Amino acid sequence: MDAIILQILNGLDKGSAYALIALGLTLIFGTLGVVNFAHGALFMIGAFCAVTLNRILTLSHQVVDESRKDFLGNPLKVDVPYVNDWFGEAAGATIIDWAVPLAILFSIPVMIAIGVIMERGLIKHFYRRPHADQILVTFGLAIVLQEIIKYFYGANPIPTPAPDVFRGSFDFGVLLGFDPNVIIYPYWRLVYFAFAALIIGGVFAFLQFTTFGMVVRAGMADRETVGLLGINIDRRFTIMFGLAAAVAGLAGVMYAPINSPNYHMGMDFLVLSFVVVVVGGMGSLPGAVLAGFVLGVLESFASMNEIKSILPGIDQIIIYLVAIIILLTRPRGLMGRKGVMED
Amino acid sequence: MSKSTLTRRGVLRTGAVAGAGVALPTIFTSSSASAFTNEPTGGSVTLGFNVPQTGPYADEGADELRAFELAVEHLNGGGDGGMMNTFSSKTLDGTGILGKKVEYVTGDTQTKSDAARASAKSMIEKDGAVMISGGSSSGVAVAVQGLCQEAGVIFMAGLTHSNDTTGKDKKANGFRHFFNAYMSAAALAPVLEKMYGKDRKAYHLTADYTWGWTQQESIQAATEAMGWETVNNVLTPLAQTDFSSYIAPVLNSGADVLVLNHYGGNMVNSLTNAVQFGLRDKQVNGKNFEIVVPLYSRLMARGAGENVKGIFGSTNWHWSLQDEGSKAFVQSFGTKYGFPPSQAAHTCYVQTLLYADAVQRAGSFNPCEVGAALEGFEFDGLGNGPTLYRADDHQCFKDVLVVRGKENPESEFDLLEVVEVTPRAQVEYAPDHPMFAGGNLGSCNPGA
Amino acid sequence: MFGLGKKDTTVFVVVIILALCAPFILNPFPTGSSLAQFNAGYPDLMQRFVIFGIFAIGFNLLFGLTGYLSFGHAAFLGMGSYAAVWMFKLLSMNVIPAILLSMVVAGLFAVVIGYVSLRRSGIYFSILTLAFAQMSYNLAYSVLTPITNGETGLQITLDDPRILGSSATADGSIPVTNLFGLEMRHFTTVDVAGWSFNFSVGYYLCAVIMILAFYVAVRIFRSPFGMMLRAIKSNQQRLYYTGLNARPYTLAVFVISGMYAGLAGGLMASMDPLAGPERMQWTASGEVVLMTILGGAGTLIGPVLGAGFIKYFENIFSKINDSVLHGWFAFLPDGLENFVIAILHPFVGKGWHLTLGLMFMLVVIFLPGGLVEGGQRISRALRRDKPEDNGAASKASHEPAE
Amino acid sequence: MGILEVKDVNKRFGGLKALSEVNLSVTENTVHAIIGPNGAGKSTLLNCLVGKLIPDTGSVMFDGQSVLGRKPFEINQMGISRVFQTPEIFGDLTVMENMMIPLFARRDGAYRLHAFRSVESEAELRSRAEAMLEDVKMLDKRNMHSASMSRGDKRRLEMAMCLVQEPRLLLLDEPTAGMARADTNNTIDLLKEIKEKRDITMAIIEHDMHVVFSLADRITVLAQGTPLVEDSPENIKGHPKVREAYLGEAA
Repeated sequence: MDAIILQILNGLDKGSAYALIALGLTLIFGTLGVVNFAHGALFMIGAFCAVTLNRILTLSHQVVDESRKDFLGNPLKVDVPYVNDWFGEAAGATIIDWAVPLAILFSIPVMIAIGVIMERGLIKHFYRRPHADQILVTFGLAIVLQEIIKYFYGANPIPTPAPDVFRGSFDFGVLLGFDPNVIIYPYWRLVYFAFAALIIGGVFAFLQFTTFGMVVRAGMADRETVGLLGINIDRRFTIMFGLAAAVAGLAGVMYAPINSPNYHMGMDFLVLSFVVVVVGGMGSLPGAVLAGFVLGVLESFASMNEIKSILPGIDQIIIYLVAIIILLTRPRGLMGRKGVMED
Repeated sequence: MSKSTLTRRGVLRTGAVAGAGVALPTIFTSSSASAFTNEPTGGSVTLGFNVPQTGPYADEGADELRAFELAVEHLNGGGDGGMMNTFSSKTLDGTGILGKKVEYVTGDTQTKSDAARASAKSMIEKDGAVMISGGSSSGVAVAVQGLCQEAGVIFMAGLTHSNDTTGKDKKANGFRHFFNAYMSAAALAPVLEKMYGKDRKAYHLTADYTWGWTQQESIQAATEAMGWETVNNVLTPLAQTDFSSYIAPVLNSGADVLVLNHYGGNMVNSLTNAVQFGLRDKQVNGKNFEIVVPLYSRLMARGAGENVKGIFGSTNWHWSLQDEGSKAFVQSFGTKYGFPPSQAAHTCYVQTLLYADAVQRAGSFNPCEVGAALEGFEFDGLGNGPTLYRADDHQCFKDVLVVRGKENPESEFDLLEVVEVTPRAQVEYAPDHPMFAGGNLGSCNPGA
Repeated sequence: MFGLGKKDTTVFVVVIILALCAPFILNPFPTGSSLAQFNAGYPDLMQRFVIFGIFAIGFNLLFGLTGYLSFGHAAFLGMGSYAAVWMFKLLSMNVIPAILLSMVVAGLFAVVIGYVSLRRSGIYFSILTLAFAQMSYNLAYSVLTPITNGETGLQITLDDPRILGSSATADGSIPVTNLFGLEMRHFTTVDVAGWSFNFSVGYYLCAVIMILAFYVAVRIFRSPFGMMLRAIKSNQQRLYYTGLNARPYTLAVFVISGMYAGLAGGLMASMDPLAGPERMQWTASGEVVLMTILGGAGTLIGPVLGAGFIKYFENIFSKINDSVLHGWFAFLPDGLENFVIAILHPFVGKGWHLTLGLMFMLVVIFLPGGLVEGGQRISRALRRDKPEDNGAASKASHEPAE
Repeated sequence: MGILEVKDVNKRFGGLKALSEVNLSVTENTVHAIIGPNGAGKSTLLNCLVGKLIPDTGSVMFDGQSVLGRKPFEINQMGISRVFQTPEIFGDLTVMENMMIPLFARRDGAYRLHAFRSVESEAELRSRAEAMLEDVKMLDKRNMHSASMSRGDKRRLEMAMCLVQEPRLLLLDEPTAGMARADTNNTIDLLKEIKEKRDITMAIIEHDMHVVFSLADRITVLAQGTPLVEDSPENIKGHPKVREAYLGEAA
């Protein structure tokens, strides 16, 4: 029982990452009809926003410390961050410590800008091209983006820790009457889950309750008609792309402390997020979110020793197996609409 | 069609030049048979450095490449000579190898056996490389080693830690300087016993592929021999990036040590996740919960940041070693590139020198003669103390470093501190040890 | 000729000439020259060109004709490779049984996977095939290690129980794959003035098989079957109401295409007897998709061009390192030399991915029909008066965006 | 006995009764029109005939065999061809190829793997296709890419594709829907020509009275899922019930 509760928690957390990425992917697909293979790269760039802010905050000048030697035996040059000079050592350290949450603010304009540039500069020329061409061009873009990141940041993962106060884990088990240490969960992952829920809720509310959202939803359903009404749907779709990029980017920023970002993390998520989107049903936002959580929870269950001992290797294939079963029993995924991407 | 052989570019290049120069009556000259694959006949010899340049291990590959470039520079008489000055064998004099200038070609393994073999093949077939070196994973090492055996060139393995490389997949043309999983375990176990006691319960998370398994098997055997109990061994998918669902049940399993048999990105992520869960702040069975990472890579450890502090592991070499060889290498590498070399760089540099020296001593580039010169070769001054290239399996035997994540690093490179240098005698094993059984060196293949 | 139309015969003859003369065509630069770096005429790469050509031709039969985008085709290639290596280990080092078995195995898996996946269309089909392939890859890497030898890849060892033939040669080496005694890795180098050309047995076997595979593909393109497949892509509803059942047609072409992939896998193993699981990874499946689209989906020769293009980048550009660059630009003054090299540095060697990504984007933006369309534009520019009207090729031209 | 016999067919969609107790008999070599206002159930009925929908109860017999439970392609193989409301053709193929596909379907059945024979070599089928194209005056367009043709030509091509199969029953689903008057007249002329040239049975679902009265031999009026009357065009014209249901005169 405790193991199951634990894995449900794990699964919801995993699922929230899947759901966030799938949500952005579906926004782009649903509004623009574009299959965006560069979406994983946007997630990666988001994570690197956190890295970059961390770097900016730790911009340093060097102070030579004669008492210590570096690896070549020369006097050691110690890096002193400028923030330490400006705000004092303690305050400076705190600011650097909070780099990841601060990166949320930093990343939103950056990601929206990247999204808008991408849409205006490249994607909009591909609205009427076959999906195959869209895949090729966005895949090419994804490679280019990640190579640029690799050029500047290297291939190794870069540690981007969460603030110190989120270190350690929360003991759920005690709340539920279990022994201590049975059901524990890291604070940062709780933050991530809450954050994901907030973003998902925000996107839905935005689409549901604003006129902008209503126009976009109408556009998703029938682009031509909305265009005929004299509404400039293109501009709204551009903003939508920026929004989707921001969602992917925020997912990335917050993910940075969970797994140290590296340049190919986007590709690692790309295939999985497509599976999530399709299992949810092409073009369905609730479907994408639902599928994200469902697959996250199932993946966590599959990693339980009890299950692995019966079915060795099940955790290697569970996502794909579930995808196959769902697609065979529900032709358009969990909540897909008819006729979308079926030809 | 005459006899089976791979190309010998060296011959051809000069043959072609001569053909054009002397204006032979026939402009067609077919390649003549030579003693072995890619026998260098001109004024230069080509080595092939096959390292990951794309993919997750690209930085490690880049560091290996730096080391190779440095080694070539030293062999050709450039720079300060690095470890050539401290090497116990004094045959290398900065005039290249056997008087031939050393040239090199590079390729990208992509950390995939297929791509690595394609790249190595192109070096052998197109560029006439007479030796292939490099690599950052055991799968690639074994695959390229097999290729070199077939093609008839020497393979000087780069970073490969699996027992199989010089165990069941060993080859007569392949040589490994790097240590292996068994040695890691043998070196680590006594230190773990000293630090954490005999009465411990270990929980293993193991990357689900051959290297992971041999690593886990080795550690389990070594720790159980000193009285530890193995509570569980859970295999994790290679592609896994988030290990939370594997780590969450650890605390409740009764284990008080977590062993992470992961490397590279897997290691960074699993360690980060484990620390995030606060495992190291917990008490189990009345003891502090501990984490062990049997194979450390400093480059990768950087990715885990502060999380490595206080965590034990083993490494083949570390730049902070104070022997003459290591100091000379760090000095010349650091001067050229501005930062200290990694263990991958070290092993690649050493392998290049060892190869050059063996050729020099054998007086020939013939892989069989080079192999014979390496087999049973005892040397010193290359950073690991007295070392033996064992003839039975082409594995180097040397001291193994047990390291710990440093609590107060002074620089971004200063992540690990050497806790103990486990003497060579303690990590030696019989060539027919069960973990290494099933292989056969075969006979050396000169190609022609 | 050969039961082909006039245009197809021309294309076919061109392919034959290209394939047979590849050792010359791919080595245009004298061996000693600094441009020799760009020579691709060494056995391994030439073999890869034609093997991936076969793979892409087969993939194009499915994707180009029916529009079904399989994202898991590499699984068949991998299965073919494993089957072939097992044949070498157990039966004989002759490549014929290995290649045949690889086609059969890939075909059988294609029947099963195709039967299930073809119940859905569009992206749902793509994801189903992707899921099957990823499952194969993940299992081959881990649980199925006894069959696949996991990460290392399945290889031939000295103690294989080979029924026909010996486990090891007299001098203690592993036997070599051969065609009735003709060793695959054997090759002869001929020097002509400053040039040298490699003639490899393995390459010519692959080339002949590729020519056959191409011929079969052309016949399928022009057959009623091929027309039905294009009809499926065009309008499935009409097809059903015209009294035709699309499912057997799509399954047939899926299996044929899977067997092409198996053939490619078998040939790969025959040239180099090792089969690694990453052959089945989604990136490998994606690669063949990219090859086909890049070359021109639905055209006869496009996929072969696309395969050559990508493999060339992978093998040639990745090997250009800084010292090679210095060699090229040594004639420049030092400052300028370093400047030029600094500009080029990110695009070659370890940056070859970047160049490839940029090429993908440029081709798809400016040549919507792929490389074939580039060729058509050139030929149209050369002879303005003769408008090109190739049934298959004209399909490639999509409506330009905007 | 007609060639097509529909008996007591009922079809519900949830709470909505789309067809109730429909009986219909189409006699060989006649043109039978089914008319009715929007929502009368015309399309539902048609879909029940071609296998797209299965009625809840009742039977649909074609030439003495039930069509129920059969797939569209099987029903076509029985001899029923269908013309769609918007022309459904193979847009990526040439006109000639569009014609060859139904010919192959007729000759080789629902599935046959001719992977190694050339389409070019099928001389007999080609001449039949050409003859048919000649009939619909499209021979000069045989090498055209069919997607690039006018809508009228697409309609002609679709008819030709159906006719070349020599169907025993041709179903037409509002063949003139959305057409300009001139196009409509052209289509009527084409259908008349077809009717005169060969013995063919047609069932037309139509909205446009003009079309119906120029072509039909028999007319069934459908309203709210039930056939109101079935009679000759002359009688239908003046039938009070029809005027009431169809033209809404009582209201």
